[in-house]
Amino acid sequence: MSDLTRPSAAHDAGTRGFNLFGFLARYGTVIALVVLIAFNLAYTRNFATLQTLNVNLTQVCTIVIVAVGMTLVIATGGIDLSVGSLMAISGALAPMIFLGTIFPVGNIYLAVAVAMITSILVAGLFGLFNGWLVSRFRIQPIVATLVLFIAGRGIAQVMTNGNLQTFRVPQFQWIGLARPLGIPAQVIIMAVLVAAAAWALHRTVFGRSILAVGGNEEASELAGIAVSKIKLAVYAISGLCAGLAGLVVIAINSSSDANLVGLGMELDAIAAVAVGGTLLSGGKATIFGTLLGALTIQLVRYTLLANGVPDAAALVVKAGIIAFAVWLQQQHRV
Amino acid sequence: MTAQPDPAALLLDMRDIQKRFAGIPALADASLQVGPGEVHALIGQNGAGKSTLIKVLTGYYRRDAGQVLFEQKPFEVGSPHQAQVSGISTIYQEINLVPLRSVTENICLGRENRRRGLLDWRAMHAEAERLLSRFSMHIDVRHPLSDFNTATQQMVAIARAIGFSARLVIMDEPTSSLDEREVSVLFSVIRQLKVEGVSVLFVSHKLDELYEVCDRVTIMRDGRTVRSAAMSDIGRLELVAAMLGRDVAAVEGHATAFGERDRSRIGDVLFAAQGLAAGQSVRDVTFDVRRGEIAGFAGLLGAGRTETARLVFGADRLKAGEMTMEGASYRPARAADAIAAGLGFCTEDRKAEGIVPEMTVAENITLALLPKISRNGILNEARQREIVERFIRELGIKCSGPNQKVRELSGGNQQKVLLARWLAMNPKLLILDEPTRGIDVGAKGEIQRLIRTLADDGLGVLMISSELEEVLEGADRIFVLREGESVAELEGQATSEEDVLAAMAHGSSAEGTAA
Amino acid sequence: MNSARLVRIIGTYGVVIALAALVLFGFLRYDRFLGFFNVVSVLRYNSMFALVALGMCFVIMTGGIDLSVGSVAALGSVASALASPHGIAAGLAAGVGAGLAAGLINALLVTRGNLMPFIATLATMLAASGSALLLAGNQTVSVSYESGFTAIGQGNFWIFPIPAIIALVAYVLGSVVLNYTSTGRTVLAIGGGEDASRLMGLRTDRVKFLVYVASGCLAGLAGVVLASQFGAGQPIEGVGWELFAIAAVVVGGTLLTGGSGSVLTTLAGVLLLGILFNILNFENGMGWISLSAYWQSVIRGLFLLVVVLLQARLTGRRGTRPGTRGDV
Amino acid sequence: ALPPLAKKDKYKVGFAQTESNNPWRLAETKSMQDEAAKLGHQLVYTDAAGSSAKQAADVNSMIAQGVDAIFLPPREDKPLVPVILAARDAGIPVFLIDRDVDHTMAKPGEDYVCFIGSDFIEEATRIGEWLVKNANGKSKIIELEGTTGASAATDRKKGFDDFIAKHSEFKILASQSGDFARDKGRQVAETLLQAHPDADIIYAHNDEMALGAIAALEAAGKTPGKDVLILSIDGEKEGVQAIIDGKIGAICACSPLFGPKAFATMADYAAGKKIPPFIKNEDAFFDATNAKRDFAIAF
Ligand SMILES: Nc1ncnc2c1ncn2[C@@H]1O[C@H](COP(=O)(O)OP(=O)(O)OP(=O)(O)O)[C@@H](O)[C@H]1O
Ligand SMILES: Nc1ncnc2c1ncn2[C@@H]1O[C@H](COP(=O)(O)OP(=O)(O)OP(=O)(O)O)[C@@H](O)[C@H]1O
Ligand SMILES: [Mg+2]
Ligand SMILES: [Mg+2]
Repeated sequence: MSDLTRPSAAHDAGTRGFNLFGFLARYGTVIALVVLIAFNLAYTRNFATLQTLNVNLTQVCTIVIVAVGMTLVIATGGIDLSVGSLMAISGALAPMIFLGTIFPVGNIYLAVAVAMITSILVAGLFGLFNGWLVSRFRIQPIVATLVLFIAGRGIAQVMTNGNLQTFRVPQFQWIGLARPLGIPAQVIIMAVLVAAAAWALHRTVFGRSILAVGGNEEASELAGIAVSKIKLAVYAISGLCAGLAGLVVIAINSSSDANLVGLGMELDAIAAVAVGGTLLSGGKATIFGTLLGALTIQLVRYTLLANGVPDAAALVVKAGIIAFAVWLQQQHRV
Repeated sequence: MTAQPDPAALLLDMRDIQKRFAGIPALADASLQVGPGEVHALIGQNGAGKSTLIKVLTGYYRRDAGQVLFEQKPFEVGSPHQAQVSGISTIYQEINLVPLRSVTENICLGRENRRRGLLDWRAMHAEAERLLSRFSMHIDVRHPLSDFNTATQQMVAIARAIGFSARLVIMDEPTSSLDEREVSVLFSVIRQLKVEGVSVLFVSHKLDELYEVCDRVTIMRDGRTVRSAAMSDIGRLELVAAMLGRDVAAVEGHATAFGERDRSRIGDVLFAAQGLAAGQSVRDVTFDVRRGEIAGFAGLLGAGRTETARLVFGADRLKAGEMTMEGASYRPARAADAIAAGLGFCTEDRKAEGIVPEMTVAENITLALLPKISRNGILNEARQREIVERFIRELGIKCSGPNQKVRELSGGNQQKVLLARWLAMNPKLLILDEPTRGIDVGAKGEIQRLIRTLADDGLGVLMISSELEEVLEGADRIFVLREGESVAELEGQATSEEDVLAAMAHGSSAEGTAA
Repeated sequence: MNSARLVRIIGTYGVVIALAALVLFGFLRYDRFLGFFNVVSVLRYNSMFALVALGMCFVIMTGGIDLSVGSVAALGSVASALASPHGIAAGLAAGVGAGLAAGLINALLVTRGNLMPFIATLATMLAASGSALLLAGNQTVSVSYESGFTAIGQGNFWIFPIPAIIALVAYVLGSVVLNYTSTGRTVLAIGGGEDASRLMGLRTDRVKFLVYVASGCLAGLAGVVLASQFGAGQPIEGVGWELFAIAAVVVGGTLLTGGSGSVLTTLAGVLLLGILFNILNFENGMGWISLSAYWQSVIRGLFLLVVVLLQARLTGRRGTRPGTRGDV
Repeated sequence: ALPPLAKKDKYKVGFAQTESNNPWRLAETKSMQDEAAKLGHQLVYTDAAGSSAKQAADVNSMIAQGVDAIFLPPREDKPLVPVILAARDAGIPVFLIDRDVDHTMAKPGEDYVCFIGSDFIEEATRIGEWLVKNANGKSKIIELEGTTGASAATDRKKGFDDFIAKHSEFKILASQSGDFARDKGRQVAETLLQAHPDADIIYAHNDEMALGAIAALEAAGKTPGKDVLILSIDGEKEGVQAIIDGKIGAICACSPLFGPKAFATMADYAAGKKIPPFIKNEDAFFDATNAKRDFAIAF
């Protein structure tokens, strides 16, 4: 939160005097969100219901989960294009394990546990691979993760031969369908993840190191921070988050489709991070901002769909709103 | 305000300039008058607003209030480009060139030679070589700028600025990374400019230099112009007093503030290096540092002092040689190993290797200290605050608070933040590469005193400085490096400047330092 | 010539060597690989990507990125298809004009709005593909075969496919601009340090503006070629072109962080990746293995990995102190 | 004129698939590969990953390799025309399957041999006809469209919307794209159900989206099949199973199993028989009356 609210000095021309505007800009994402909600309350039928909240929260979950990992990666000055493909890999792997395609497991609880842990870990390992390329070979993050963006989905498709895997395994699907206390399980997971990441980013040595690496790699190395390890870690975390998100998606759908799970997720997640106010150049990050950014984008999507805006036009509107929200964010910084 | 030049003939007339950053004034009421063909000094403490005033003038920042007349006409520029076109050429405080591009490009971009509408590379290379030769620099101008060391880069920046046929050349601390030889070359060029009728605005913290080349001086304090006078009308003490805002008596005579040292407090050998070598720049360096001792490295630019320090700190990989720390063999693979062994390293290039600009003062100070102010990886905020506040106080870091971003600090205060980072670590051996670069006289004294106090308490210090005076007075022993080899070991304080210079220069031709 | 220099040269021209090796491999392994028909159709097809990659190359050299090129090309193809009944000139103007408009939006967002290029062009990417669909009424739009418009994409000049000639001319121009104009040098300077360049008195905003506009125009031109070559404006084409272009630029040895790069090796990068697709198709035709699409993406990913790893090794030293060579 | 095809035992034939990202395409590819293997032909298979331009390039590479014949499911009706003509000029007969091209630009029987496939508009109309008979008073429709711009989506919308326009008792409340995908279909259905709680019919352009809609209904606490009637097209096994379970009302099949018919047509052509320009797939229609019985023909 601190980054959203802390007044930050201007680097230049900014101080042209529009202070009210500067104030508005500081809370850009929040304002955008409030305006959207107000619009919906006025125009969208059946908006002020618990179920609407439910629908939006469950739909935004996967983006947020992925975007949390993405925020950390971006904070180090990197970017992770492979998240969608990693979702597909974990989404493809889990059912293969708990359905016993790879090896038969007698106890379904055991099978599910093994499946969840393995597939998240495998995604994490692929993330580690990204980190390895970035830190060891100094390959630029966009390209390093482009490799798995291309190959990763291929791997998932090869694993399943492109076939849909369908299942009804409540022991597994709680992650997408259960509602303890009426709150969807994935919303709880998302909330815990957001809180944990925000806390870690601002209150731990690890978080501080992430920001330092993003802010000045050379200086961080000389200050004794293990830059390579930090990078390995953030990409691995991003992989783990993607793996988890992959499981959530397939659980909700009762099916896993390696071709489609996580398709286009990287752009959604990056957009959420940016709309939330994190600089793509690294060195600064706000996890809560990312949450708000994701919610904004989700609400835009909901609003356009619910009001019957044709898809093509919706794209244009969405573009405008993303650009506007990020522009608002920029104002107090410039 | 004594002896104003004729207002009608002023080249530059800035009055009542104000500039605020996020509400905090950096310039409250600054004025500056520069006559034609005049070398004008602009001085003030770190954070007084010198660089800001310059950036306001060149259109990098927009001023909040005030008027600027240039050549008697109102001067409104929106960008450094327009300022350049209007006849103001600037060397900014941090070297602002493009390291990836060739020297030629860095010098010639913005006023390219053309033939039939296309760039004439041949002519541009020749032009770059011609400009550099004015500074007796002979380097391969086709190489990327990053192939050269800081000093060479600084000279390139100067060559670039001189190359524009400007009416006013602004130099913001151009000499902070130059050695005496290069400084004297620069000064001869400045004098030549003066003959050509070009005015120079010269910022420096080194008073000797000001007295050597400047005609007039403007003194700033806390964003205001407090005095403007002919250089000959104002004595050193008066100058410093005006700058610091104190009585003349209070700033009575010091060149450096190391003072006399009590040799008896120097202990046994803390660190020793034998025959260090790596690559071209370090070939055979042997030296040692004792507990409680300040050891100095002297040498010309490119002698390999910085590179040696990087080797000791594990920032670069050692090819040959042995090191011991507290008697035990020491071979750091990375900086973290060095830190664990009790070393600290304050680098010379604070922008690239020092500060994390987007982070706060507090976060920067504690950057190397993270393991010590945390438990189980969780930061102890209270402990951090305590340390940070102590160092802000002790070093007199001028900032709005521990939460101000470091990039918003003036150059000198950034340097203090870096010093604080390493001091806070409480190291056994502290390597200081140009520790007082860009630091104002007041703070410089404080830092030097601090270094001595630390040494008196048993800290070993390895100090690299291009200011011979600083090494001579501060160091207990001086190791002279030449072309990557340690060629002499001299007693500090007892040694004369001539001895060191002789050792430094003997047989070496410290011209261009192409890789 | 010392070894460091040699390494530098191999690093820069590595992509050209790799390209030659790949072509040789294809020639030795497949019967008709270097047959006239195949060569011409590969050139014809990849000229679109070449145009897009050229714009991307300039954008990347300023340290930016342009994600919108694919959908701008789609928009350009629709616009030019709609205008094609009025002749070649009209089709060209409409396509390039649409690209220009998108490029202007990018340029304004980046230079005036101070948006991060990634986000600005992401927004334009969405907007352009939405506009393309709206303009086309969600369908492919037929071009006019009567007006001669299809010559741009399908015609030959003597035996050379016209789109390949267009691309080649664009690259030669691009190379001249990069190496022999101050705008070109400023592009590289901005990438090497934007703030420093501004303080050096270079017109950073103007040049950045131009670069995004140029990228838009080139994408629009690629759209014209697309429409003309396939006889239809295709609003949903262009997906993933930006990534192809980025990969080509990087494989071509341009630093993604900006400040250093080369136009002609970018062209080699495009051909390298383009020919890889062609080789995979020929390999399938050998009947030894039938590579499914899935294996193909795995192989393409691995190939990219190998190329960038090799590059990282060869130019390892350039990571910290890159050379100027290679701005060919 | 059409290029002839020599009579041979074994052919090298090209099959330029458009994409492999949904069960329908996978089934189609498998059917082609299986049939080729059975007959001993060599199949040169490419995948255009959803790009008409790449598909055209793929066809070009087949021409370059000199295949004997090409089976092509053109992704779009216009962009593939130039390569169809190129193949013709190169003396390679082309058989279009599952989608046709624009007849003003290329003609069956002249430029390519024939088109084998279904009629998307007719599929949608058949769904409409079934709905009129079985609506039971339900009338408010949510339509889940396929990928915007894809011809299957355009035609399945046109056929249905035109039919519904003639029956004023029905009303389409909302129509949005679910990208032919289950997850997206579910999300869109969730949203639209929320904005239009009174909707009682969902028409999805394919089974995957229909299955997504079922998940959405269940999550919203409604009973698919009872509270809301679901209709779709394709006939994959999971969809037909949903009819048996009472969740989906009807599915118009659109068989992807082109292999046997395609290769038989090629054999006829090589034998010099006259090939009709349009060989229509007689598509099955699933509803509660026959779902169990005909389950086997689902793919
Ligand atoms: N971009 C900025 N944002 C906020 N504050 C700034 C910014 N730039 C400068 N300041 C503040 O303005 C004041 C003047 O800084 P300036 O850099 O002009 O000092 P200076 O006189 O050049 O000092 P030095 O001798 O250390 O270079 C300082 O207090 C600094 O913290
Ligand atoms: N960034 C660099 N790229 C290439 N060579 C370099 C670089 N920095 C230094 N060198 C070379 O290494 C040698 C030693 O430089 P070093 O910076 O250690 O000198 P120094 O004595 O510390 O001088 P300075 O006062 O500039 O710090 C020089 O020959 C120089 O050219
Ligand atoms: Mg300054
Ligand atoms: Mg040095």
